Amino acid sequence: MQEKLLELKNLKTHFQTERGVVTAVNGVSFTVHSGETVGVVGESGCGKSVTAESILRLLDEKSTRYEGEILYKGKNLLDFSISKMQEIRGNDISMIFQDPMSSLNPVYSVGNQIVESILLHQKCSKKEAYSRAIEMLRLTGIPSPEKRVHEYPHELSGGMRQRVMIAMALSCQPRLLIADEPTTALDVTTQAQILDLINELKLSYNMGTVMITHDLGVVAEVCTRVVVMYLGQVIEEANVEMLFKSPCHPYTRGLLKSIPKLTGDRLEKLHVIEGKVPTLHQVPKGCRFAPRCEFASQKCIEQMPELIEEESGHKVRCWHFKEIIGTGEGHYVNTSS
Amino acid sequence: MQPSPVNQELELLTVKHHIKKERRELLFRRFFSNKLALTGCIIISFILLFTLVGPLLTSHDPYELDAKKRLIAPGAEYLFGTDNYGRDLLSRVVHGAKVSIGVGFSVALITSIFGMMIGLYAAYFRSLDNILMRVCDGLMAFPAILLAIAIMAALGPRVENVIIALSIVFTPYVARTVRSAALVIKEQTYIEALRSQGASSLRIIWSNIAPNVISPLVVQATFIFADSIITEAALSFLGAGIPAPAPSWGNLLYDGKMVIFNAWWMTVFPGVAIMLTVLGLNLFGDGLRDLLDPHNNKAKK
Amino acid sequence: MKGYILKRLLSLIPVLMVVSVVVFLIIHMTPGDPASVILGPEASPREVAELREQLGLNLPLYQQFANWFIGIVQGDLGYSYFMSESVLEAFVSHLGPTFSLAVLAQVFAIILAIPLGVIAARRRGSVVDQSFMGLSLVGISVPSFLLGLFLILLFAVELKWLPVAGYKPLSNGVFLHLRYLVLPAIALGAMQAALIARMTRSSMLDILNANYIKTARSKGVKEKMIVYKHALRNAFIPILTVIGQTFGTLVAGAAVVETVFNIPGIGQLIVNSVERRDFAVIQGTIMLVAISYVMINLIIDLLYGVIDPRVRLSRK
Amino acid sequence: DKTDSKTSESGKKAAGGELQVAYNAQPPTLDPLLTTAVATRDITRHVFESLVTFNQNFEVEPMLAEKYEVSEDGKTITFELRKGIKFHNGKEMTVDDVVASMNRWIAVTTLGKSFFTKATFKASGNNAVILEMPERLTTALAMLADPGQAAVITPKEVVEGATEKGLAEFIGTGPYKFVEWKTDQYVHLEKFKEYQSLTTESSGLAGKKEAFLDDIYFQFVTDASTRLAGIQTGEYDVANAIPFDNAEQLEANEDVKNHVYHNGFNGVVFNKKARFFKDVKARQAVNAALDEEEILMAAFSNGNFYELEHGLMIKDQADWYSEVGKDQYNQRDSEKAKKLLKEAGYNGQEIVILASRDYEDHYNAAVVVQQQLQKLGMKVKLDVYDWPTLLQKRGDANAYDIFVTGFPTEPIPAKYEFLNSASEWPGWTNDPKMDDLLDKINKAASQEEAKEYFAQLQEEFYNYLPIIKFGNKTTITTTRSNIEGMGFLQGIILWNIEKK
Amino acid sequence: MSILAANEEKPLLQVRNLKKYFPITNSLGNVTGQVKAVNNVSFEMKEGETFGLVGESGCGKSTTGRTIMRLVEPTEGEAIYRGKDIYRLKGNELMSIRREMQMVFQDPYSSLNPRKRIGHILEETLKIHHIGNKKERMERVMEMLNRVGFQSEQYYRYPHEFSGGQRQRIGLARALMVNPNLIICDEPVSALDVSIQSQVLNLLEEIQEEFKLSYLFVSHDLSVVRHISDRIGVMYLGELVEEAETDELYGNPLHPYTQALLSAVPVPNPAVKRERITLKGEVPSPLNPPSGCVFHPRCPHATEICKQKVPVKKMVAKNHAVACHLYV
Ligand SMILES: Nc1ncnc2c1ncn2[C@@H]1O[C@H](COP(=O)(O)OP(=O)(O)OP(=O)(O)O)[C@@H](O)[C@H]1O
Ligand SMILES: Nc1ncnc2c1ncn2[C@@H]1O[C@H](COP(=O)(O)OP(=O)(O)OP(=O)(O)O)[C@@H](O)[C@H]1O
Ligand SMILES: [Mg+2]
Ligand SMILES: [Mg+2]
Repeated sequence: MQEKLLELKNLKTHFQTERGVVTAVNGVSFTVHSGETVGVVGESGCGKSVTAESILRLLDEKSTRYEGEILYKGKNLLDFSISKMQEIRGNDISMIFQDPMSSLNPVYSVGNQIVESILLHQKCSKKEAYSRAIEMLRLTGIPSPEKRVHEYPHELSGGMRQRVMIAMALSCQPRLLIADEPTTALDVTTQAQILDLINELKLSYNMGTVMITHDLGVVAEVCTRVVVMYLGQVIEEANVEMLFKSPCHPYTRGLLKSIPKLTGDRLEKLHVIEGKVPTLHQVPKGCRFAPRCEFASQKCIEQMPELIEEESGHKVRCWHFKEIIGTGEGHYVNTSS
Repeated sequence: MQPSPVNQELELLTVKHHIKKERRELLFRRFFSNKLALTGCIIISFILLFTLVGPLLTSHDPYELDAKKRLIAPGAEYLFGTDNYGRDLLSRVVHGAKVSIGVGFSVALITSIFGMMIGLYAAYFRSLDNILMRVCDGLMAFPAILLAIAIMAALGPRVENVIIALSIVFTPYVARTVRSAALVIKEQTYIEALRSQGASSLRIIWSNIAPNVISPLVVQATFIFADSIITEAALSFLGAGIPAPAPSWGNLLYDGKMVIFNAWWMTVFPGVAIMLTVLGLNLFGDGLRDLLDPHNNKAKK
Repeated sequence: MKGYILKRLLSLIPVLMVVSVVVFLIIHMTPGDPASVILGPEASPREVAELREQLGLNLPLYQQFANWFIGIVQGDLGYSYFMSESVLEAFVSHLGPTFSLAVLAQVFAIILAIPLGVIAARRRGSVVDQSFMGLSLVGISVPSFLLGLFLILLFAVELKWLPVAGYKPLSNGVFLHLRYLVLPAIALGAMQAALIARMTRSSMLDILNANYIKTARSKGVKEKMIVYKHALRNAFIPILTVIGQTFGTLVAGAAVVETVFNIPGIGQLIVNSVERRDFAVIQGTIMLVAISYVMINLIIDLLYGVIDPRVRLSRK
Repeated sequence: DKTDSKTSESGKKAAGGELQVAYNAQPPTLDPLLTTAVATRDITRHVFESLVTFNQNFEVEPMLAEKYEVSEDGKTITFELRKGIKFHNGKEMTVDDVVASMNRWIAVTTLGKSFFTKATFKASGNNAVILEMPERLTTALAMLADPGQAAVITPKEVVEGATEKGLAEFIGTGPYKFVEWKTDQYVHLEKFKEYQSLTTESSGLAGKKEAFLDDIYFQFVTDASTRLAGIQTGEYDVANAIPFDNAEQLEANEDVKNHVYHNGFNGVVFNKKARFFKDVKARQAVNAALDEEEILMAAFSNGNFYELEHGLMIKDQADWYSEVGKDQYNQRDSEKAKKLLKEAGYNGQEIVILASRDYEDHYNAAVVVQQQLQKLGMKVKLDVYDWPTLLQKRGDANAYDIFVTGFPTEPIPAKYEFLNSASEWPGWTNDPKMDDLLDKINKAASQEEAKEYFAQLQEEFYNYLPIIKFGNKTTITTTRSNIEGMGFLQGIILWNIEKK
Repeated sequence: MSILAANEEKPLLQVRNLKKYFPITNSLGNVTGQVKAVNNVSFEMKEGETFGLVGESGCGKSTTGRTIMRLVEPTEGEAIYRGKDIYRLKGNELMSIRREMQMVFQDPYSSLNPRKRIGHILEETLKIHHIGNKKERMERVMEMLNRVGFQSEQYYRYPHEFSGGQRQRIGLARALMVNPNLIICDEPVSALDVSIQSQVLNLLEEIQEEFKLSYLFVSHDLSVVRHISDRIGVMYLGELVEEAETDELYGNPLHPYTQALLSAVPVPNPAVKRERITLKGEVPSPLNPPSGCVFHPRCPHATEICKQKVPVKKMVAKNHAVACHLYV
């Protein structure tokens, strides 16, 4: 068993908004071991990015409040002082942001930004740092990196900026990588290259990864375990084979059904999960998915189910999952090509 | 789970009602949770009240001279003391408020409007930039004093003319500040997005770039407010400001400077009055800025 | 970029043309003339008229303008009625003190104001913020003639640390030079500092919420570096603008402070010349000041591009 | 020329140091002939000298002249020059220099142009010049001694080198020589080592002049507060024009001394050419109404700094002083004023007073005058201008009714421009009676006769009221306590000053 | 009938030889080189059609879109929309064309004004084109919010209060507000989870049917592109290397790059391991594109001719064009 790198225990993140406090992350718990890739999937707006940013305590201090525990190698990051957090950030834990466009500083060249990160955590000269930055850019597949390092973010394409972010995050060989949709702006060949790169690092440095993504193909390919979130909560957690083979939660099942296919009739309407996600101001009192769930009963509407471990390593938050499994038809994804 | 059309209609209506209410509430709440703006407002209203009602309350005539009562220190009879002509300082400060605040506000307002216009257009249209900014360079070179004397000579020594002179002098400053902020905003993707939607330059400039330059504008405008109160005094000293025995905070300060060694009250009271007004205005400005700042949600208990 | 600079420099010509006409008209519209000032209050109108004639002030306006303008085109800014110097000489001899003072005041203002503004922005709403901003309000609303006087009273009269007033050129040694400039620089710089601090605070506030600040944090960059390296540079364009402006105003005349501290700078030159209606000097000085404004603003505009690559004005 | 060693050979007292004078205004020029400006007068008197000059009581005494002689008919005056007088450039003074200088004085100055155009200066031998006048001019000597636009003697070449902008070189015979004028900063004077002092007792501008100090710097410090601060710290040794309100504070300071000097008077000048005060009754109304004490108090803040005085010539000028007109002065009779006003036909028109804040005492007085006239029921507007504007505005008869200004103590009545109509000085006095009396004074056979005429003139002055005099004013010059020998006569005198 | 036929003949948008080069300047502002972001791209779009654009990251897809919208001026070429060359239009004409053409930006965060509430952001488009009164506009905004999966209550939120995917939907909703004819969608669904993605794709299709809308659809998700596009263009290094109808392209990819691309799609099934064509060699840069065929340095089938001669685009099958020396 690998060592426990990161353990979230009942993490809650509250935002102060104009209309009062909202809880964007509501009691999330999961564990990442070193050398392991945990995928986080879920509805858009369910709190994946907020969870990720909470881990490094990056959210706006004035309007955010955290609750629960974020244990990194057994120590609670929420108790750390700012300066101690600074040591952890970038060096032990680094992060790739979802939004590469606005996450790069527009007034510094991309090289400068990568080099800064290298110089912060590694003892080397500026020149070495630059060649390392160029190397990183090359590894992420950016053409003529020695020229591109001197360019400014606004001169790069979306995918290139994303790769710059990746290069920056990987430049210091972090122990834990939090990747928030790292490849959305990348074409599949480049994406494959990046995933390989992450994989390599994982193997050689025993890096743990939290991979937030919508691309279930990517999940299937690189993740060992998957956490499914819905409206601020974890609703299902399983290792990747189990999840794809026998998803328990109706939401997970809906999700898997919605994947557009590479083969078959492309004119067929795509499957959707009916109903709308409630806003954080009006979360249902019972099961949060109940209003959209075809299996919902009175109990679901009234009582919030707990996340229970159904079999070893497979947790689910549903009153009716046993019945649901019965109706399932096995693999939810077609095996294409 | 699609609701029937009637239901939908109804729902939409209630939602709309709800939203409208929310909008009002939001504005209200934002404003009142904004302590800065609130305090600023209170101070400003207090000063305005002081300006309007004050003259009725002071028992002494601000113009009444009495050489025998020169430079009496503050006390029961003269709360703020008397000036070097034996005039009651309190009533002079009260009466001076009208001129000073008038000049300050008008100049700040006029320069803000014109400066914003010039700055935004210069930033947005490359072709206009060179012309407008060169005009500003030229204007900046004119010393306020010369301009004021000339304008007074041409149009006569009246408060309006002081305002004109000062506005001409200060507008380029606002314009440059606004332009500088707008230059950055103009390069943002959301401006590009607006262009792609077919937005006219008028709309882009006024409803999208303008709100983003409010914060530097506010800073600059409050500065000009204070500066023009003080400059007005320098001008009236040269006879280019407001006509003589009429008090203004600035010329009270100037009078005070002459006797600074033996009558502190003559500089302190008008000085505090200016400071208080500037404070009020600044708080209000900062508040206004916060009001437009989407990130302004302090974690309240 | 070279083309841009050239274009900007060429635009000086129309600017100066317009300024020259306007300044000439303004000055001749202004009542008062040098003759009566030279002759003093007891002079009779006849004498004044005679002197006016001697000085060429009785010529029709267009002719006076033509004479002056031809001089300018030939690079001759004219001759002072009062000083035994040409306008250019007078300007140059007054420029030294002003320049030293302006630089010192600006340095003082920047060193003081930017950290102040930054800290206030970071601690937005805290006691620190409020007290800094309160301080800056004092800076804005206390006129420099009063502040100067207070400084004189405190540091020169009471503590006797520094001289009351006057100016010693750099040739008298750096130390003496600075000794005389410290107080005026503070008096001048305070107002600028207040403005710069407020501008810094407000534009920092807009930046501190940006995503790239979050990125910098995630890299483990120290708070200080985040603020000074990442945020400040993004916030710097408006700050730079006010710095440029205040520098411009300093060069163009910190007349009040120069008077209080008796420093023979451009500000005094302009004000004194206005007070004695030394037409040639006013006209010439304003032209030169206009040139310096154009230059300062050109430099500022070029710096915009250095600070923020997106804002390259030289770009087509 | 060899450079002198540091210590002076003369074996008098060891000369001491430099004197820093904080002076309130910068001169428009250093050519004394060209302007009536006070700054020019005060600075150049240390550099230049004239044939005759005034002692403390405004009596004429010789300076560069050894002696002078007035002929019986009063039409010629012979000046015998002192010998061995050296100019600052090392040249010895000759009759040619004197003639050239005096002729320029006639050609350029107000007095010269008004009274001496038909007169000539001629050399008489190597050592005397003769002034020949077509008619008797009793006051001629006083005019030549007058410190304003003083009849200074400069070398002939310098006179010839002068343009319409004035002298190009400032070379005189005075105890200090001109070194440098840094505009807006200072005028630097240096001790003239070869100065030939008179040995007579020093009084006013006359008599013995000794330059104890090596250097004098007239620092132009326009800001009164700065002069005040500087004199307290010792940065300056002398500071002039100290604000009256601050005198008391300095009094308490042991390091400094205040010197209060007579310095002419202030008054209102009526526009007698047009508008309301064309009517003498109107002027009388104002005269009846004014409370001079209140005005003076506002302007000078303290009884020590002004004097209620009706006379145009002050008591020191015993040759002239007259009690006539005292009853007309400072009447404070508003009943009478109202009556006169009615007679003058006042019907609410606006009265415009011009004043400048460049002279705070003028302005302060103007504010009080405005107030007092308003109390009479007049509608009064106070237009404050900067000084050059005021100088121009006061020349426009249709633009104003009154302006406030100051006058120095003049040695002879003729120098008061407001008394004669020929000068067309703003205000435009036009009173044949006064013109006639002035003429009589100038041509009087003796001083007693002149004094008699002057008494009549003063009486007529109070009838015609070209101006209203507020009272005598003073000026405060403050020195450090270690400064001794400070003098004053129509301006500060810095020779004979010692720094202890 | 004849009109329809004529309409069918006339394409909605014709892009001809479009080039966009960005100058590279050094710190002194001197131009030192050019990024050939779009190099000689031509294609056509019919009314009601969806044209998918795929390709390597940085190959110039967004730039193509932005140039068509004339957000950046092209270096060369023309884009003819309904018979009018967009690059020759001025002032009002350009404005009115922009009502018919909308764009969804790749960057969902920075394309929303952070100081405006999203209701206002959406309403702004209507205001720009003077559509409806206040009440109607509000209704339309709320309707649109609902359609892209929001609650009406979210009208008064600021952009920063939304997650990445939510912002992306707002950007899409904004483009849909004015019923345009052509939408350039630059990765409109990349940040959405599959279920919302389906919802949005369905919405796009519904609207397309309803209003005969055309999409220029840029995406990296090949299954999404496949689902929505009628025809697809494959871009590589600023050039359009292959163009075909969707089924044809997926069934019979011709260009080696297309083949590599399709082989690299990850499969959402952990049990399946796919055979991926890995592209070797240095990634070429648009700063100095390789000679001959731009793909040759990485092409597994490259021959001598590929290095020297630029391949021309040819029709190799019905509605299937490719620029490759392999298909002569
Ligand atoms: N600063 C904030 N203030 C208020 N609410 C916020 C804030 N940031 C995020 N939220 C809300 O928190 C919820 C979770 O956002 P988050 O960004 O974590 O979503 P996500 O799971 O990353 O979604 P996506 O896949 O679309 O990126 C959203 O509903 C969003 O509206
Ligand atoms: N403003 C600019 N200045 C200079 N180069 C630019 C600019 N914008 C884009 N480029 C360059 O143009 C090329 C194409 O960029 P573009 O954004 O069109 O790529 P893309 O196909 O959209 O890529 P992605 O899929 O990564 O978004 C890139 O090499 C990029 O660096
Ligand atoms: Mg997210
Ligand atoms: Mg792109």
